[in-house]
Amino acid sequence: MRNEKDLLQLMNAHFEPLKLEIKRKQNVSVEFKKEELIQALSFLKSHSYRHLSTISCVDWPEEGEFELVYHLFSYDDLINISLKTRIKRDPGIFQTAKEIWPVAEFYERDIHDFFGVKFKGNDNLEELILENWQEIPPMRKDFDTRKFVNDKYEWRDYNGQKHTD
Amino acid sequence: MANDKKSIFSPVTAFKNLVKKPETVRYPAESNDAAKRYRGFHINDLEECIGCSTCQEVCVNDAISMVEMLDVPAEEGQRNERPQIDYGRCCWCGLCVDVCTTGSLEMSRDYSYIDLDPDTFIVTPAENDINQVEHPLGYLRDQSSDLLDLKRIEMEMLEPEERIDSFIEIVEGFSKEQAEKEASRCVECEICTETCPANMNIPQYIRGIFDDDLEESLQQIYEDNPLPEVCGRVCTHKCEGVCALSHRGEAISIRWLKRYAVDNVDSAEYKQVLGTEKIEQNNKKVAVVGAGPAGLSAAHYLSVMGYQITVYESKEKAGGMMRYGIPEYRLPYDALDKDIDYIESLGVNFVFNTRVGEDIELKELHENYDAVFAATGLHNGRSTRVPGTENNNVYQAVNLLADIARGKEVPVTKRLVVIGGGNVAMDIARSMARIQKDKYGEVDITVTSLETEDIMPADQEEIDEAREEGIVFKPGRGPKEIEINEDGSLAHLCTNCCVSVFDEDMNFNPTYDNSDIENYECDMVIEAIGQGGDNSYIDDQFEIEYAGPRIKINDYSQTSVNWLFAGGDIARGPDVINAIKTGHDAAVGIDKYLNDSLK
Amino acid sequence: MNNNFVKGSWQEILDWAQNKSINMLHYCTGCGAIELPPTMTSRYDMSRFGIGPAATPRQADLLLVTGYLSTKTLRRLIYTYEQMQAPKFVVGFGSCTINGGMYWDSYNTIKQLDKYLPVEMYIAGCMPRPEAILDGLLKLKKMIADGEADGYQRYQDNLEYYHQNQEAVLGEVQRTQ
Amino acid sequence: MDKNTQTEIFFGPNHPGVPGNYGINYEFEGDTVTSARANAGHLHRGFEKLMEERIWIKNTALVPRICVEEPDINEMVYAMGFEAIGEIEVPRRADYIRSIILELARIQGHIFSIGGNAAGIGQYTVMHWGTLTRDYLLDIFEEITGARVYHIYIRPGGVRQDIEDETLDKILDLMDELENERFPDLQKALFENPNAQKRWQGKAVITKEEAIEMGATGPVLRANGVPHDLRKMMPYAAYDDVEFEVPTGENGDAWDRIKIARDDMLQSIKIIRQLINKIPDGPVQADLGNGLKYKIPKGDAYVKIESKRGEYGYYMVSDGSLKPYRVHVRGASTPLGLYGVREFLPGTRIADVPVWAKSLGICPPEFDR
Repeated sequence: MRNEKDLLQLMNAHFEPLKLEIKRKQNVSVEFKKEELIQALSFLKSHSYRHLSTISCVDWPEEGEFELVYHLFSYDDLINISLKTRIKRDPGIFQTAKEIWPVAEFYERDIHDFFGVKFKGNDNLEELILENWQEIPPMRKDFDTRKFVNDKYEWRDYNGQKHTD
Repeated sequence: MANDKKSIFSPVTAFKNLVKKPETVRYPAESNDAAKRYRGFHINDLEECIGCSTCQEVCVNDAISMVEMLDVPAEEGQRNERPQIDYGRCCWCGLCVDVCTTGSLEMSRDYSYIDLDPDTFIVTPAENDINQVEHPLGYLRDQSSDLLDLKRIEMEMLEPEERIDSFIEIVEGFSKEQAEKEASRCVECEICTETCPANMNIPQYIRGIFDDDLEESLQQIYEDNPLPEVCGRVCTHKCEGVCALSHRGEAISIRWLKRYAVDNVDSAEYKQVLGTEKIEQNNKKVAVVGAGPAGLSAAHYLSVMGYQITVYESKEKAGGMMRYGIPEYRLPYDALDKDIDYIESLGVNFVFNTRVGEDIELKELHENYDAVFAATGLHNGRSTRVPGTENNNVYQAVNLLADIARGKEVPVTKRLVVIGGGNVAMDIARSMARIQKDKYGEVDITVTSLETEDIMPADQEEIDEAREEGIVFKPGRGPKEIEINEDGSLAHLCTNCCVSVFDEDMNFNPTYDNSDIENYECDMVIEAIGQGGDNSYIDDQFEIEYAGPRIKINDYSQTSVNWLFAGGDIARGPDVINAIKTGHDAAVGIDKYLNDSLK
Repeated sequence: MNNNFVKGSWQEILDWAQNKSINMLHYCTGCGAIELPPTMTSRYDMSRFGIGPAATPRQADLLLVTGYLSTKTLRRLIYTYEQMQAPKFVVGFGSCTINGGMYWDSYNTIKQLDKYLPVEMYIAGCMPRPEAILDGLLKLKKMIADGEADGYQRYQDNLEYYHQNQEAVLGEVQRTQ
Repeated sequence: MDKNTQTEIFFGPNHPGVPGNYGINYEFEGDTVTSARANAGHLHRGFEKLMEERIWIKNTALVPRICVEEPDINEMVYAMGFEAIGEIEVPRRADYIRSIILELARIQGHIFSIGGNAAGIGQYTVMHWGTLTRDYLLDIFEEITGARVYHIYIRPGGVRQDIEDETLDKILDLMDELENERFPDLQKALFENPNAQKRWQGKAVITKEEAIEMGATGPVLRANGVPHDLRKMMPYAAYDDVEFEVPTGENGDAWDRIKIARDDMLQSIKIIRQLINKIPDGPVQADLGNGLKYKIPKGDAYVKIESKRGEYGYYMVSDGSLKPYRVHVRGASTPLGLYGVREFLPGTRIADVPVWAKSLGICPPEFDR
C-alpha cells in the first residue's frame, strides 16, 4: 500500500510530470505533458489504479486550451489521483483512452458533446446527450446560455405584470 | 433477516393489513398539515420591507422582481418598491428569506395553488400569500441559516489614555484583510446611494475593495467626491444610518472603507488611475471664492472639464473648515493635503490671503471670469449674548480651532466650560482637553447644552469618545449668566434647566425652568452654539434672493444672478458632503451655463 | 325533440362518465414525477377518485407534464400527445411548465408549455406536494364533468399555432395524425 | 415468437419498465436482446452550464435537482467540494447532522428502489409499501428541512438549520418502527417470496472484474463480495465516528444487489442510532460571511461520496471569483447507464430488462444532467 508521497515518487520515477500536488488526504493531482498522459494512464492501471471515476474537461479560453482531467482510484492504496493535461483549444484533438478503459468511450463522447473535443481512435462520436445541436458546444465558455435562451424562447410577461431589469 | 427462506405462503402476510387501520391520508377530507418549517408560499410585511431588492439579488431563478407600489412612500432609507414573485420561476428554496435584510419576507405553510390561467402565477406577497387566506408561518430564518453578515469588523482606535495628550489620529484604519472582510458584507442594494447627499456610488467602490481593485474604487469615489480622504474620516455618514444591514445588524462601515480605499492608493498614481494626466483645456475661466469643501469640489470638477480655475481664499491655506475647524486628531493635515494637492495638481490656481470684498471686488471677478462660484462658508461664531459674554475669558470655538490649526498658542485655563451640543462643541472641548492635559496634566472640562443627550446634534460616537477622554457633560442646561469676579476673572457659569428646545411647530424656541439653577465653576468659557457668515461682498453689489438665512440656489447651485453660483454652508448646510455636492452641482451648472444650455 | 338538446345531454353523460375514470399516462418527463408514486400508492391513493396509471398513450386520457421539458423530451411528448385519443387533458406541474422555473436560463429546456401543447391547468410548486396534485386532479375532474376541459379541441382549432411553435424549437416534427 | 424473428424496439423513454425518462434502443432475436444502445439525454438541463452562471450560494438550490432520487447526496458533494477548495472547517455537530441526513436519504432511496424493483417483477404490494414507508421518511425530512424532496439543507460550511431534539426522538422512533414492523413485513412479502427470488437470482450478473473495469461501484461491486465503501475508504462527515458493516453479496446478480439494499438500510439504522446518541452540541454552520459574496481561492478538487448506488463525485474548479468556474458531475450510475447497457444487456430476455435496469439503480438525470 502506497501513501500519497510514494505515489508521487512513483510518478516522478517513470514520467516527467509538470506539476505534482498532494491536494489533501488521499487526494493527489499530477499534471502531464499531453504526450505522456495516455502512457501514464495505462501505467497507473497496471499499478492498481483500476477505477476510472470519470473524465472531466475544463475550458480555458484565455489560454486557448482545454484541460482534460482523468480521475483514477486505487482500491489498494485508497488514493484518488487526478491526472491533468492541457491540449490546444483549436483544433481540440486528443488520444482516446478507450483501449485502456472501454467505458472511456462514453466519457469522451460526453466531452465531445459539450466541448467539441475529438478523440483519435474513438470513431463513434455521435451525439450522446444532446439532440440536433447546431450551436457551438454548450459547455464552452464562449457559449452564452442566457443570450441563446433569450433568442430562442420567450418569457411570460403575465399580462404586463412582470417587470424585469 | 439474513435468513432468506422460501415459502409461497410468506407473502400472505399482506392480508394482515385487512384488519389494520388504513394508512391512507384521506385528503382532502382529512388534511395533512405541512411541517413547522415548511417552505410554502411567500408572505411579506409591506410596512417592514424597505424594497432593498436583496431578495431579487439572491433569487436563483430570477423569480423576484421589484415592482413600484404607489401606496408605499419612497423616503429616506426605503424605496417604494416591493418584491413580486413569479411562481412560474420560484423553486421554494427560501434563500430570499435567509437573506432578507429586514426580516419582512417569510414563508407560510400553504402549498396548494391551482389555476387554469398561467398568468395568475405571479403575486406581490403581502400579509397573505397567493391564495389570499391566512396560513400559519412556515420556514423562518434562524441564526445558522442567515446569509447576511451582521457584525461589523471592529475598527481599532487609540485608547483614551494614549490619545488624550496628543493630536495624533484616533482611528487607525482598516488593514487589507479587515477591509475586504468588511466590504464583503455589502449586499449592494444602493439604498445608501439614494441617501448620500452626493449620491456616491457606494456599493461600487465597496465592491472594488472586495475585489482588491482599489483603482476601480478610486474611480468610483471620484465620480462624486473629490475629497475622499476627508470624507473617509469626518463624513456624517448618513449612508450608514440607512444601510439595509442596520435593520437586523450593524451597518457597514462605509466611511472607514472609503478611507481605506483612498489611503491605499499612492497619490502619485492618482492621475493615471483617474485618467487626468492630460486634460483638454477649453480656454474658459471660472473664479471660485473660498477654498473650502464646496469650492474645492467645484474647482476639481470644473478643471477636469477643462476650465481654468482660480480660487480666492482669505486664509493662508486651502481647506476652509476642514483645516481650520476640524481638529487634527480627527482629520490629520497630511490626509487633507493629499486631496488638496491632487486638486492643485490638476492646474487649479490658488490665491491665498485674499478676501473678496476687501482685497478684490466681486465685480472684478465677474468682469474677468466667465462665471463665479461663491462658497465662503460660515466663519463667525455666534454668541449666547448672556450677561458676561463680553468678558475677555469668553471665547468663540471657531476662532480657537482656527488658531490651533495654525499652530498658534491658545489660551487655556484649569477649569473650562464649553457651551454647545454640536460637533463643533465636541471638537473644541476635546482639543482643549488635549491642551489642558499637556499643560496641567489633567482634564477639567464641562460641556453644557440646551439639548438633552438623546437630541444633542453631535454624533453619538463623538460624545462617547469625549466622555472617555474625561469631559463632563451637563446636557439640558441653558446658559443664564456668566458671573464675574471683581478682578475680572470668571467665577462660574450659571445655568437653568432647559425644559424644551423646540416648540410644537419644531421651531427653535427654548423654555426654561428658573427654579432649577446650577453653577459650574470655571475660569474660561467657550461658546460653540453655531456660526454665521458674511455675505456682504455679494449683497453690497448685487441683489440676490435668499431662502431663509441661506442663499437660494437651484439644482445647479445657481443663484438668482445667472453667472453667480453658490454652495457650501452659505447655500446649503450643514456638512462636508453637502458642500461637496453643491460644488459638484455648480460645476455641472457652470458647464451648462457656459455652453448656453442653462440660462 | 330538439336535436341539440339530445346532443347536449349525451355530451353531459359522456363528461360525467369521463370524470369518473381517468387514466393517467405513466410518463416521467421531469423531476415532479417523484411525487407521483406517493400520490398513486397507499399514502394518498388517487384511485379513490378513479384515477389510475395507464401504460400506453393510446389508453390514456391524462398527460401529466411533471416539470421541465428538455427539447429532446418535448419531441417525444408531442408524439405521445398526438397518439392519445381525445378527449385528452394536459396538466402542467410546477414552475418549469409555467415560465421556465429552475431552468429558466437553460439552453435545453422549453419555458412555456402552453406554447407547445394545450394545457388545462397548472399546479404551483417545485415540485407540487401530493396533496396539491390531488387538489389539481379533483379540480380537473370537476372541469371534465362541467365540460370545461377542452384543451384537445383548442389544439385542433389552433393546430397551426402549436405546430409552428413546436417546429420553431425542434425543427422538423414527425406527425402521426 | 419465432426464435429467428429480428425485431427492433424503442424501449422508453415513455415506458413503465425504464427508470425514468430514459430510453434504450434494442434489437431482439426472438425475445433475446442482441444489441442495446442507451438513448439518454431526455433530462438534459445543462446543469453544469447553469452552475457556472450562478454564485456559490445559489447553486445550493440547484444541485439537489441533479438527481431526484438522491438530492441530499448532491448537496453534500457540492458542499464538500466547496470546503475542500476553500479549506473550510465544518463544525462537528454539522458533520453529525449531515451524516444523519445522508443515512436517512439512503434508507429513503433504498426503500423506494426496492419498491420500484418489486414493481418491475409485478410485486405491486411491495411497491405500495415501499413508497408508503418512504413517505414517512419524507415527513421527517420535511420537519428537519422544510421540504419533502428537495431539501436545500446541506450548505457549504455546515447545514442550514439545527435539528431539534424532538425531531431526533422522532427519527429514533421511526427507526424502531422500520426495524420492528415494516422491514419484517417486507422480508416476508418480498425476500421470502419464491417468485421474487426466482425472478432475481442469477439475473443481470455483473462480475467483480467487469464492475471494476467499467468503474461501477456500490451494490454492483459489493454484490461480488468486495466490501468497498467510500464511507470506510475515505471517511467524510461523521462516518469515522461510527461502526457499521458493509453488506456484500456473492454472485453479483440482481438478487444480491437487492439484498444489499435491504442490509444497507439496516446498517443505516444502526449508524443513525449511534450518531443520535453521540451527537455533540455546538454550532451547525461555519461563519462564511455574507452569502452573496462567498469566495474561495483558485483551485480544484475531485470530491466523492458513497451514494446508495455507489460513488457520486463532483470535479469542481474555482477561479477565485464568486461563481464556480466548472463543476463536473459524475453520477453513480453513469457507467452503467451509458456503457453497461451496450455491454451487458445483450443476451438478456425481454422480460428481464426491467429487472436489469432497475436493480442496477440507473438514474438518468444524473448522467443527463
